Amino acid sequence: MNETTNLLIGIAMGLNLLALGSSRLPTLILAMSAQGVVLGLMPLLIVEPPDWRVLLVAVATVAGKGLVIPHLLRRAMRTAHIDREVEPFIGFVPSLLLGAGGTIAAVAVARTLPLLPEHSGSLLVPGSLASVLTGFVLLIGRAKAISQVCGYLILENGIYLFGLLLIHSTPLLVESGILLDVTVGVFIIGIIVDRIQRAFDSLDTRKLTALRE
Amino acid sequence: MTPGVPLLFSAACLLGGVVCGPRRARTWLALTLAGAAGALGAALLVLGGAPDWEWRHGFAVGGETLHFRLDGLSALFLALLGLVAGTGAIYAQEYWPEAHYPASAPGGRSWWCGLVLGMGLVLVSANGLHFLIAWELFTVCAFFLITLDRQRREVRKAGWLYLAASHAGTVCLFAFFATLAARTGSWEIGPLRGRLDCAPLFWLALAGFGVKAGLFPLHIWLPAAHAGAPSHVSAILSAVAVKMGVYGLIRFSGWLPAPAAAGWVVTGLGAVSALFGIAFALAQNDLKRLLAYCTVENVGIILTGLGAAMLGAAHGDAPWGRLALAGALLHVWNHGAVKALLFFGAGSVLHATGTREMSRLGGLWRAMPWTASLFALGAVAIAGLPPLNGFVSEWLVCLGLFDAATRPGPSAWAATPAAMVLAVAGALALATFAKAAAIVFLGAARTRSAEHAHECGALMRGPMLALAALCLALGLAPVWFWPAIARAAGAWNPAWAGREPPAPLAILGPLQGMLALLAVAAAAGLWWKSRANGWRRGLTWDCGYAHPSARMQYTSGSFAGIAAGWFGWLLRPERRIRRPRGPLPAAASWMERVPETVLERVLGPAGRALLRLSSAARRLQHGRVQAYILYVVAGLLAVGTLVLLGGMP
Amino acid sequence: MTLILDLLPRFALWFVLAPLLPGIINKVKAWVAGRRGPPVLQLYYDLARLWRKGVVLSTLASPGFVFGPAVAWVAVMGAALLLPLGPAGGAPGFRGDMLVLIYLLALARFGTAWAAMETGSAFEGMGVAREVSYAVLAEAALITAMLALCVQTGSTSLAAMLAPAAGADAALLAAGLFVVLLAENCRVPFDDPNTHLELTMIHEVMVLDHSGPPLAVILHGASVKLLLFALLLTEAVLPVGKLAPGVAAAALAGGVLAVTVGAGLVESLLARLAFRRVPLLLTTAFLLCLFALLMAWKGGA
Amino acid sequence: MKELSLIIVPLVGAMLAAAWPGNRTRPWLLPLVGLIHAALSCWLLAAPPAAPLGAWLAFDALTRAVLPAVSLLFLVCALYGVSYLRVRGERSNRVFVTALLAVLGLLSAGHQARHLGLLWIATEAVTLAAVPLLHFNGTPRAFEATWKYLLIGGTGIALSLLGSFCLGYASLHGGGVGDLTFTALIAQGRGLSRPWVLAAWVLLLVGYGTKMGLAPMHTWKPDAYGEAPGIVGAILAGGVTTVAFTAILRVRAVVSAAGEAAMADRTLLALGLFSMLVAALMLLGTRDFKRMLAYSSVEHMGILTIGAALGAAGFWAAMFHVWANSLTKGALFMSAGNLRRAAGGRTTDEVCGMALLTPRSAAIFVTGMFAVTACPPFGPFFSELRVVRAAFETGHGAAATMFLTCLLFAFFGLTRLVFAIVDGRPRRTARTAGHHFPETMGLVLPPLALLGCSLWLGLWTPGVLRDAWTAAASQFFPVK
Repeated sequence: MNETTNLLIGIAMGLNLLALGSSRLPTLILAMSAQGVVLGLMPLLIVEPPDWRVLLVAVATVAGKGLVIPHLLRRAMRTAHIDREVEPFIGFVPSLLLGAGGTIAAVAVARTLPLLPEHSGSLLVPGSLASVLTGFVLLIGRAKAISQVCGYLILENGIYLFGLLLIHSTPLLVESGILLDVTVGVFIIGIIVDRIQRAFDSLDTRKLTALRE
Repeated sequence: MTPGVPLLFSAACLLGGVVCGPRRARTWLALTLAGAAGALGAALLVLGGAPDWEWRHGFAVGGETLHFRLDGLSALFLALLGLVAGTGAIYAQEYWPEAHYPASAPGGRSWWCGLVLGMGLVLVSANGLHFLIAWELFTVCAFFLITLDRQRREVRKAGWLYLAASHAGTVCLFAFFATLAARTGSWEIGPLRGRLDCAPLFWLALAGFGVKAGLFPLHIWLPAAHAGAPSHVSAILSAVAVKMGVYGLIRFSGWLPAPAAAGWVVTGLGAVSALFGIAFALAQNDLKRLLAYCTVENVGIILTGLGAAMLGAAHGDAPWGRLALAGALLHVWNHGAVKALLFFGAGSVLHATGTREMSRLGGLWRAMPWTASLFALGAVAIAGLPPLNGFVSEWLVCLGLFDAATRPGPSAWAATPAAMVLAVAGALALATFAKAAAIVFLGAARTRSAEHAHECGALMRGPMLALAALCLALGLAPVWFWPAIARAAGAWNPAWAGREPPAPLAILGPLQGMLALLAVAAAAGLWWKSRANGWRRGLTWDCGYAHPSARMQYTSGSFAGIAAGWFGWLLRPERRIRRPRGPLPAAASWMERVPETVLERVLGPAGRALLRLSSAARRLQHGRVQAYILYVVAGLLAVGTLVLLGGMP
Repeated sequence: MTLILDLLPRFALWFVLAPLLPGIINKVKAWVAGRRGPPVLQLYYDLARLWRKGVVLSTLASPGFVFGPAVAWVAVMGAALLLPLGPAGGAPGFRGDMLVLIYLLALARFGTAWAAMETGSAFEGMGVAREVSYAVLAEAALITAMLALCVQTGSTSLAAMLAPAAGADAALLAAGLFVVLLAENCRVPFDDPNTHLELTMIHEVMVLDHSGPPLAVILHGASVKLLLFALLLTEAVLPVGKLAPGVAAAALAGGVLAVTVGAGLVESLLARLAFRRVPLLLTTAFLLCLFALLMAWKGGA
Repeated sequence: MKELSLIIVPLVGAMLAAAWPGNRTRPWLLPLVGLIHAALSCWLLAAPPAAPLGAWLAFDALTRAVLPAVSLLFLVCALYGVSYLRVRGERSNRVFVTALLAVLGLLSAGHQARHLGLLWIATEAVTLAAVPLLHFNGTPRAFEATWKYLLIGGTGIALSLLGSFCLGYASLHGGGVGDLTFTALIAQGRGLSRPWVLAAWVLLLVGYGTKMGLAPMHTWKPDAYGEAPGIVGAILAGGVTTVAFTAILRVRAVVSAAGEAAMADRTLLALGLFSMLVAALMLLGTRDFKRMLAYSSVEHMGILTIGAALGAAGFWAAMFHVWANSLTKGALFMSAGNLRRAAGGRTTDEVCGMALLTPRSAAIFVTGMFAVTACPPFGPFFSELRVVRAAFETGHGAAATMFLTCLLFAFFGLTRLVFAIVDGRPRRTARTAGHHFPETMGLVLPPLALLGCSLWLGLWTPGVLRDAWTAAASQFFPVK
């Protein structure tokens, strides 16, 4: 199964680069949600045969990350009448370079980490690290609130990917709790984004610097 | 009677004073006086020969059971505390009455009791934790007393400076007591002369207590606080609160083994304080600032004595060390009494004229004969002139130093320069107080407010008279007070216990008495003779000036000019001069301000550098969330690096 | 009682002999200048006349104007009585009496300063400022000299300190003490007792407004102080304590006379220093005494 | 059962509040629930239940040592909240009360969680539940603060999730089953895979450190505390941060069992000292008295962290400091809230003379300031002194020196700012605002009560608390 999962992880890493390189917000959202869907399917491949709890997790993830959250974000984007990241703090080319470099570094670092034999050939760890890194680059480098939310979600995706290492041992309660928290968190972020849009009439975080020393 | 009874009574009265202070002025006065009398009584019991009072109780405060101890040394300071607390309370009735200060007088009464209580507890605490509690209690009470007149900006600034400096000292004491506790395994404090590993802690104590004691260059808070505080507060600050720092130094230099260099350093710091303190005092124009700097000088004298005593103790308990220690201890009393008297006098002047600037005063003796003569007495005493008390203690200290200088050995190398410095400081003190007393009280009034001054009332005069009487007694009959001093010296170093006074002190007393008697007789005789010869009043001749005006008089700045010029490198006076120019010159002026050099030239720039650093750090908090997340990542990397580096053996 | 019986004659001696010294100085100056000069006993006449005269008091002055000189005189006399008169020894004679002596001189300074400040006159203020300021340096030199003597003899009592002659450092000590004598007694080159330019005076300008008995007391006190310093210098240098009483008395008298004449000669040959040079000279005196101290130390060690 | 009630009662209360119709009566649910919670936790404090070893939720020694402080703080805050919400009658308090009660329940869950995943869930849930509290004022500034809180807090919490996974993997790799209960992890001890333990420690420390507000992850704090109502600040600073702190302590126990105690202590010490340094520098210059409290909180989190790095004595002192800091800081936040509303401003440029305008709140504020800067005889003095002593005992003289220096600088900053606000003459605009905002008993007594508690805690620390702290210390530092 390693080949299939690795393929999927490879796609997710590619999506990372797409998210980093695109100036259009719809593309960013698409990349994020597609990554969410891809990762959501992964447990089905890893656990064989997929039992009901894995199925539940997969469905919830795909629904949450693939449908609900992108929908929320698209709505916010439409009300704010923006579809572009105009002046990012880290430009698109440097972002891409950072992302690519980060991915290579992730692969390199993952080699040095001691892994169980069944994980040794897998791209799980480098993929996870690459996503986390991409998430950070987006969080740090983008000015629009929506881009940052996407960045945060990609970061979460990376962690989710890492969590798959433990899928056999993590109890359902914990897993679903984590999932619920993430969903509620993103939901609340969505609400706040909406409020910010109404209060500031913009989603540009450059305007959110009234609180400073 | 055990000293515990009056002490407990005193504590109860003072607590009552704290509670009823804001509402009932008369009850408060009665309680404070009773409390002060109780403290004084307990102290005199111990000093008079009762055994040390030690009291433990299982009741725990802050996790430590109560443990109090009143030995000779703490009793010495406690007596001074009782004296000044009582006289100051009476003085405040007239000086800071409710009628004039409705906002601050009620609070001031409570803080006063709190201050006295705090200092009393410092003196009797035998537990480091409780010592610190009491220390901070009195520090905070003193802060609120200094800022009683908090509507004035300068007072607020002075108060903050005091608080900040005190806290810096307290932080050193935190370290001191915590290390002591860490090394001994208990918060209890007591004689630990055998614990040689505790010797380096003395440096922490020196820094911590030195701030409170106003040791140069840690004295930065002292002038502004003393000048800005109401005069009764200045009096207790200078006479007692500053002495708490001295108490701490004496106490822990006696209980802990001192490092080898400690005696040298304390002597040196004391001498430096004495010299520089009085140099600053001489250059002041503000009467209360002058007195404050003079406090630095006197603390310097005390510490010179203490340093010599430490040297003596380190060199086989040499007898000259005992002399110097006795002088230092006696000087604690002498300076306390005299400085309280002088601050009361300065307060009386301030009360009558509304200004502390000497260049706006003059000729006050006519309106305020009591204040003038009592201040003059205080001036003679503080300048260390015979036959008053200041001389006795300075003489003892100097005698100790001279004795040390005449013995061959390394301590002579410390004692000789110290003796010379003390002599110079004495001469400067004479100049300072000749100036202070003369510019304020003699000659002609320089301003209208000085012209229309009035004498203070009985409630202010009474405390001054009492203190002046004490100064006389201490000066004329030092032998009476010797047992107390001997007791305290014995508490410091058991090898120096013993009640018999040193031989020369027995002679000095009658000598001083005779001198006083003769001086009075000669003064009376000359007065009588002049009157008998017939006198007439005329304008000051002044080599024939027809219209001497008050503005032609020598001012405090011109008086101090010569000697202050020698210390110009230290004092760095700021002058704004408009010289007369041309044949028909416009108005000319000369303004001079003597800044607090250490504060304004050293700590000021350091503080500004710190603030620049702070504003640089604050710029990092600029409101962009992206950067904040970068900080998180940076934190992650930093912790990771730390872990990786630590992982490598 | 014996103490008083001992003190009284010494007091009389000081009281009577002291005014002689200024007269001698003036005579020396006159001789050097080729004049006849005032009689040696001139000061006695002046004192007697002043004592009988009335007093003019400034309207600003308080009783301290009269008390100050009296206290100063008592202090100087007290200091003088502490000084052993060679064979007669020091009457009270106790450890640390040399400090009392120094502080009594300080008290005297305070008394005269106080009285001068009473008048509110700028001139007198100027004089007091100079007096108390230069005293700082003079006192440093004096205490160093005392330290040198103490170290040399291992004692802090005047009687013991002054009995033997100073050792190798005698010359240094004598020079230092001589400068201090000139400064403390306001002689040339520090001050010019004969000048009439108020701006350049120290001691004389302080007593401008005094008259009658108070002025007499001040002048007498000044002469006692001069004698005191002359005697101190002599005793520090000569081993008067070790001589037979008669010889010692003669040595003392001779020494004092020599010092006085020396002062007179200095006064004739030198001009008054500019005020800004005064500290320099006093510092030199201090250094002389300091070297004496160092030599005493070396001798001791 | 009582342990679970600590979690269930507030959550039920929250649901009740969500459904409660009356805007005026709803706030009374706060003290009601608070009282029940406080009673329960005090009961449990006095009579600790047996903590089953493998349980996911247990009232163990650490919970016993810390949770009652949160409970007490919440009770007093709730009482204050009733008066506060009456003043703010113009806004609906449905969400506010619900969220506040939910925070309490989730906090209790977080404190009792003995499973890494559960702990993470509870912490994240607390973070999310606090969001409506932060933007209660509804101003743009409040939304901005909430945004930063969410984003930075979210990042931190994500890191801690990653850390939790790493620890799980450490167990797997070491041959375990990946059981994330602390008992199991500690039992596995040196069997845990070392590189993964180290990675987990870094991530968890930074992650929970963000929640706790350690520098340089503290940046959300001044914004959030500055914009939230005083009572929310008090609960965030005194309650939420303690959950993160206990989480770090529990993880440290695992790391220590894995044989990396020295490394963990070194990082804790470094992070704590850095936090103190940053806080001190910030305090020296800040002009906003509500942000000042946030920086002071950063400083005290640093103190806790340092205490945790100094062995059993330091741990004991840290437990003490949790209590002392929570209670004292609570009083400061509430009185600062009063001052803020009476003055109509928050920086020294706008506010002065508060001693004349709102004398009681100003007095409490000044006293609290002295208390929080370690002036005796209040609680923080004793706890901080014990930290210093522990540092000297364990040979960390340099750290103690830096600790004291930072305390001193912080004191300079705090006193300067506080007295600038309290002294002087009030501005005219502020004077009129003051008339609209009288100091009622309900707004003055709660902070006063907290100060009283702080005093009482310092002077006469109850024996049961000492026992609880000692028990917690011996749980983490078994006597050899």
